[in-house]
Amino acid sequence: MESVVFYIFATAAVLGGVMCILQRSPVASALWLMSTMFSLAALYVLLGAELIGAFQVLVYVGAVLVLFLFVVMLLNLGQRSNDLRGPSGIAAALVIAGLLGIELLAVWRYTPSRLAAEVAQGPAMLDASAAFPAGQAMRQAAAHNVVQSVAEPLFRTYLIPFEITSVLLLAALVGAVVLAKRRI
Amino acid sequence: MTLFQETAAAAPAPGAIGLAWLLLALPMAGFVINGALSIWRPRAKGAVSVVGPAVLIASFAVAVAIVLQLWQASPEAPYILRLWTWLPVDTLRIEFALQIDQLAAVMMLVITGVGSLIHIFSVGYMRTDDGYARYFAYLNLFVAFMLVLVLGSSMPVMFIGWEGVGLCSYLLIGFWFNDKANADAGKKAFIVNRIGDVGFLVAMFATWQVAGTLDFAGVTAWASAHPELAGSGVITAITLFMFLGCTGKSAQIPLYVWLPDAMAGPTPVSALIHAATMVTAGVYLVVRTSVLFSMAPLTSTVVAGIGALTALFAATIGLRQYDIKKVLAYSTVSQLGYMFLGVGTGAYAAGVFHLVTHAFFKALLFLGAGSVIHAMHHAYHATHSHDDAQDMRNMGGLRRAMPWTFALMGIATLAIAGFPGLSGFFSKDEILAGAFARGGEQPIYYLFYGMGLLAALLTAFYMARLMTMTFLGPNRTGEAERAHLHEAPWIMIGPLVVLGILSLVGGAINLPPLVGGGAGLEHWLEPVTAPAARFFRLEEPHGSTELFLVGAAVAIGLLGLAWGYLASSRRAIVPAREAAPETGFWRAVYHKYYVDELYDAVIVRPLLWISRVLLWGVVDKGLVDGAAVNGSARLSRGLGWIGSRLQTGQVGVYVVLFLVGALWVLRVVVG
Amino acid sequence: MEPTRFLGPSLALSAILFTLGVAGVLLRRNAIILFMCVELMLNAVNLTFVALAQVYGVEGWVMVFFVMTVAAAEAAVGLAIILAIFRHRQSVDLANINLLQG
Amino acid sequence: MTQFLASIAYDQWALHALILLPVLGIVPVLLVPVASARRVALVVTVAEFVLSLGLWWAWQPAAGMQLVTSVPWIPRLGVSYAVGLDGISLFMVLLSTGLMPLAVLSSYTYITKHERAYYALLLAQAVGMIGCFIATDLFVFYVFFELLLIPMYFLIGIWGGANRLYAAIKFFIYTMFGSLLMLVAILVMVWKVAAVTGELSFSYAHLLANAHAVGSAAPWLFAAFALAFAIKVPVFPLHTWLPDAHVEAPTAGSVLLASVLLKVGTYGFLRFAVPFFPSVALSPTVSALVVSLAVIGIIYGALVALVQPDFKKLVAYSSVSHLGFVMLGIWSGTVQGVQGALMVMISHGLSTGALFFLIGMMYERRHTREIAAYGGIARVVPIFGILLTVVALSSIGLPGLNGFVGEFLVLLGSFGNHPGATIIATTGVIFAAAYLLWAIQRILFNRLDRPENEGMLDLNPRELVVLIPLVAGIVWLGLFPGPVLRRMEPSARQFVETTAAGHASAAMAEVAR
Repeated sequence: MESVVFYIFATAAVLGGVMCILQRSPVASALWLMSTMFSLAALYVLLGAELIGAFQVLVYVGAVLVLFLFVVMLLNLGQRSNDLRGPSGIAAALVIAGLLGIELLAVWRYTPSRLAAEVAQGPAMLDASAAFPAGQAMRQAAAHNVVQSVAEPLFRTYLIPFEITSVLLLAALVGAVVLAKRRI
Repeated sequence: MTLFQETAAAAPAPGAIGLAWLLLALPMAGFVINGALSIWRPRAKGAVSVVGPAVLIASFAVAVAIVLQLWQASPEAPYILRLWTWLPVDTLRIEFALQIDQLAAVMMLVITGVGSLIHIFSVGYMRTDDGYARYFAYLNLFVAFMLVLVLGSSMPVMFIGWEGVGLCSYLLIGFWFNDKANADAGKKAFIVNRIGDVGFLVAMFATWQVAGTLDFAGVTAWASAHPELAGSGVITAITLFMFLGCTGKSAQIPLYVWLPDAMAGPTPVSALIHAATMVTAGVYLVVRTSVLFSMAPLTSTVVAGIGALTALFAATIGLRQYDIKKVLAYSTVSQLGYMFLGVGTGAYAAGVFHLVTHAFFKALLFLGAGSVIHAMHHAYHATHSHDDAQDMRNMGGLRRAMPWTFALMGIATLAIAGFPGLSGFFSKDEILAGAFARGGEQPIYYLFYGMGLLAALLTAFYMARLMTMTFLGPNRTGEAERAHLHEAPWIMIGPLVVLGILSLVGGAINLPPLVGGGAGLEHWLEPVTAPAARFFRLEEPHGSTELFLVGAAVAIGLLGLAWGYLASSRRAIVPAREAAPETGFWRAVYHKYYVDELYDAVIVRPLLWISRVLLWGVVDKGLVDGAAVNGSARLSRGLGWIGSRLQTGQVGVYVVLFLVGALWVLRVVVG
Repeated sequence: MEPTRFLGPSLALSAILFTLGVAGVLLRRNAIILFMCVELMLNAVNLTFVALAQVYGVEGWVMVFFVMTVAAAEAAVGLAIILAIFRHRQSVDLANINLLQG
Repeated sequence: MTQFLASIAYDQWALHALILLPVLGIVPVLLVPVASARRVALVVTVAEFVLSLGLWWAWQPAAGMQLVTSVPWIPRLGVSYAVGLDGISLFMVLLSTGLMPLAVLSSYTYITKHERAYYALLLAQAVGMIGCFIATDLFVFYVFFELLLIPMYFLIGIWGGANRLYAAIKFFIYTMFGSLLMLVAILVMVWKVAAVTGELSFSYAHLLANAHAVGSAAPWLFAAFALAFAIKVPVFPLHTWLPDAHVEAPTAGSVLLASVLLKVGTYGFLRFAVPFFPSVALSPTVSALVVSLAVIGIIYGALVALVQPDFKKLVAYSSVSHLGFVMLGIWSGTVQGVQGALMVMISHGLSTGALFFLIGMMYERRHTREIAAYGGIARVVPIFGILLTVVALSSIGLPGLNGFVGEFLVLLGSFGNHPGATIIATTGVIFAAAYLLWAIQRILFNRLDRPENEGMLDLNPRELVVLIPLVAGIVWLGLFPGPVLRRMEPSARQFVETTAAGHASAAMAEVAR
């Protein structure tokens, strides 16, 4: 049952992506992208990350995509001439994308054990088993509150990156205002 | 005092010799006082007139005291008076030390004695000049350096004086520096001297390399201990380089060209520096290192040859000069050639003898010329005429106006021409006799002898010509000026009289046995020349040969005098302003064979051209700066331009490039 | 609960979505759609993080938070840039934009 | 004096204080009103000089480093803030500190804009100069070596002449090019030594003792060091930054550039390049190359100086000539030659410094450095004329003044090993006389044919205070160099002996192989 749901949403996500890049109108592209986002949110829930799924909907669909649509409408970019590249551009794009896809799919071959083995052979800077205790996330999530299990590392281990990210957001905020304003 | 000296001074030498430092200190103090006066009190001529000559006379007194003590002690080894350690480096230990021996004694007497007379003369001669104090400061400084030159106990200390006198010569030649010709002459003197100094320096380096010492005593000891090196290449090289230094300082071929130009300085300067003392430094150096020269027969021959050639060559130029000082300048070059002929022959004492007598009579000639110029200058000044006060064509008949000067210069002329009994006769005769004697071993010296004899003829000729044109015949100064021609004041004539007496009887210091003398100077100098005599001893001619040589010299001298008088007095001379330009061969002689022009065209101009166009223009601005430095800047800018062409600014292109890179990385990682 | 579910299919889906994003960036010249494709790629990466978080722990989720933050910041600044460019050039076609060239 | 210094533990803190004093001095210079900045700077530099004078007594004539102190700085990389003084650096430090007050004093009326920044930069320059000479840790040395560059860049670029930006950038890039290569060489050397000894350290003594560990990389490392220092010296043909920088720099900048900064190059050869790699430096090929470049520099610099219309440029090219003597002395292989090189370094600092001061004074009066714009001014400004003549004569190498001592010792020392080169180099004294005498003739002598020169004012008391110490030094070093030579001798002998030994052992190893 769950796998059926998984594949339905997976298909929807791929379809949304394909349509997103093929639609002439930016509005339509944005809407198709929204469907992909929703599908991904569902997949996150299936993968046991309900919290991420919720944030996916809130941040991406609720904020980012709305921003996109807002800009599209602000610039009145509704129907425009086709902005697809020429035949040679398409061919090059397909070749590169194809190669990339093949290589990425090769990652599929990676199983956790193989990854752990490769990490173990790498420089002895990290203890593989200590760094990646298998299934730990689920156990932590099951043992504690989900939010707590995320908050622990976020505000302990990754406190400094977290703070840097907040500064980044502030900078982005200021930057966006400065750039978007007509005259300062 | 740690800033000056850290080792204790040596025990002072006894008696007056211990006071030898005063010889230097007195003129140095005079320099400081007169220099200070020239800056702050240029009008205080009274003080300058006292200080300037007084320090010299005091110095002369010290010199006399030292010589008297030396006379009584007659030591075999020189007294070394160490003042402080100058250059202590590793095994090199150069003391600033004075060396008092018989040769230094002769030199210091000449320098302080003749120097005192010239200082006194200058009081009268320069009295009206604006730079009076400056003049005496320079003159005092010169004497101090000249004494360092002759008293220095090692080559580098001597070199201090050697360059120092060059400096003073530079400053005094260019004394009236606002005239470009004077400043040029001073610069030329310094630079030409420097060419010679390179030789001296290299000789020092080589000496240090082989002998491990630069003290004269040390070098002499080393040379005496290595008789096997006699005639070797290294000694020959050292002495040849040293002689190059001598040709610069003593104005020998090929570096004589500065001396005639040096006449641009005040006349007493010409007398002191460019006749009596500084220019003889080269002769002094050869005698000082005579042991090396006698170990190098080849060099000795070169020295004698250059000396003889210079004596003859300069004498021919002197034949056709009209500037009274120029004649004397070429005469000086010529007489210096004699001295080198003497020391090159191995007759070191004879060279020094001629040095001394030459100091007397040439100083007298220059001061006499100064007296004449002084009178001429005043005459022209009184009538605001711009005629040349030094041109002999504007003179004539001056014996009536200046009898003292005429008489005294006459004595000097007879002395230089070798009139029997006068000082120059003995010294010149000794040199020629020595050259003739050495001809027995090395026939080339007969040639040198012949050249010397010919030069003596020419010397007598041009001196007779000078006297005739200046003092005899009708006066050509001009109607208005004639009344203003006067004898110089007594403060100028006084020194002339003293020098006249010395020129008359100066030969007495080294009378040859032939006339019953004891060859005093020769014996006096024996401690100095003895090491050299171990390697080479000149067999002096005796008997009939000697008589024949004397007779030849006397005949030649008298012949030249007569010829010169007749040639000059019979020819109608017109004043310089109306004179026609010279023609033919005499034109080349008048222009000194165009040697200055030749040097200018062959050396100076090409050097400047190479420096300006080739080195500065092509190498510096073109190759290094243009091609290499700015070229690399242009290259990097060009590369940057190419790089900027790669940057299309199209985001799509960047994406493609980025993806290709990402693909490659993935390919490596995933493998 | 099975510790790791759909790991392989999730990674494959992530790869497909990422490739689609790349293809979109390469194919389109409209700057806004380009940004959407970038978002698509970021989402694909998020999926990878979430999928692997089942194995390696909640750090994967933490990373997703960071990615979302950066994505939001990037979208804000990027769209502001597009606005500014549009005001100057009346176009968001990348073919017309080569300000990066010196 | 020695007891007094010992009682205040002078040797413990003196070198640190020499660095710290100007650093701290920058603060008040920047804070006080513009008009008093120069006075504060003068007070600081005079205090610095007085402080450094104690070194004359505190330092005992012996080989090796004295007054050594060391503070760990970056222990993980083996970097210590280590300073010390030997017979080579002692006089360089004294020269630097002695010139600083004069440089400040000479700028009183010359600098009329941004005074506070100017004097602060001068003090920063002093830090770099002194630091370079006392650093005994290569990392610290490199930091100070670069610190030399930055204040001078601004001094030229802001207060320079018309073409100042070109000159400043050229100076900067030229020097930076060399120093970056040197940085690489330092790192490689430290790494290689650490690989052999197991101790990661930038300490000079440690690297010197284990310099053989670099093995076959020695030629490359020597080349990198040598290039950096050769540009600084400058050795022909790397000299073309010098005339531009000298001409454009303000007076004090030119003085420090010529008197001290160039010496950092030769000091680098003496301290680092040659002792580290004696087998390379003294190998016949390198030796022949350096000696011929030195001789070319001597002659070339003099000949090009001969034809310069700009007096400052003339003096700049004369520096190329003088520094050629230093290079010749370093490679002479004798104690006399090396000590001569050190003496030339000091003498050139004094006489060329004085020449640049005098040129600055001329420029302040007439606003031109063209030789042709002057003529006959000795009559108008006699004291200026006397001082210019004395200083020029010292530069010419008149015995009895300081210039001769160094040149004579260099030539005497190098004659044994390089007779041909020495004879050619000796002819440099002719050209030196030619270019300087010709120049002073055209400035001081000849006819006073320009009316604007008739109103020139002679030197004022402040300018005399700048020049008199230099002239006193010129005469003192010329007549009584003994105390200085004696203090240098142990270090010079150590340099000669250790490099010769290093070269010999390397040659023996070569033969054995």
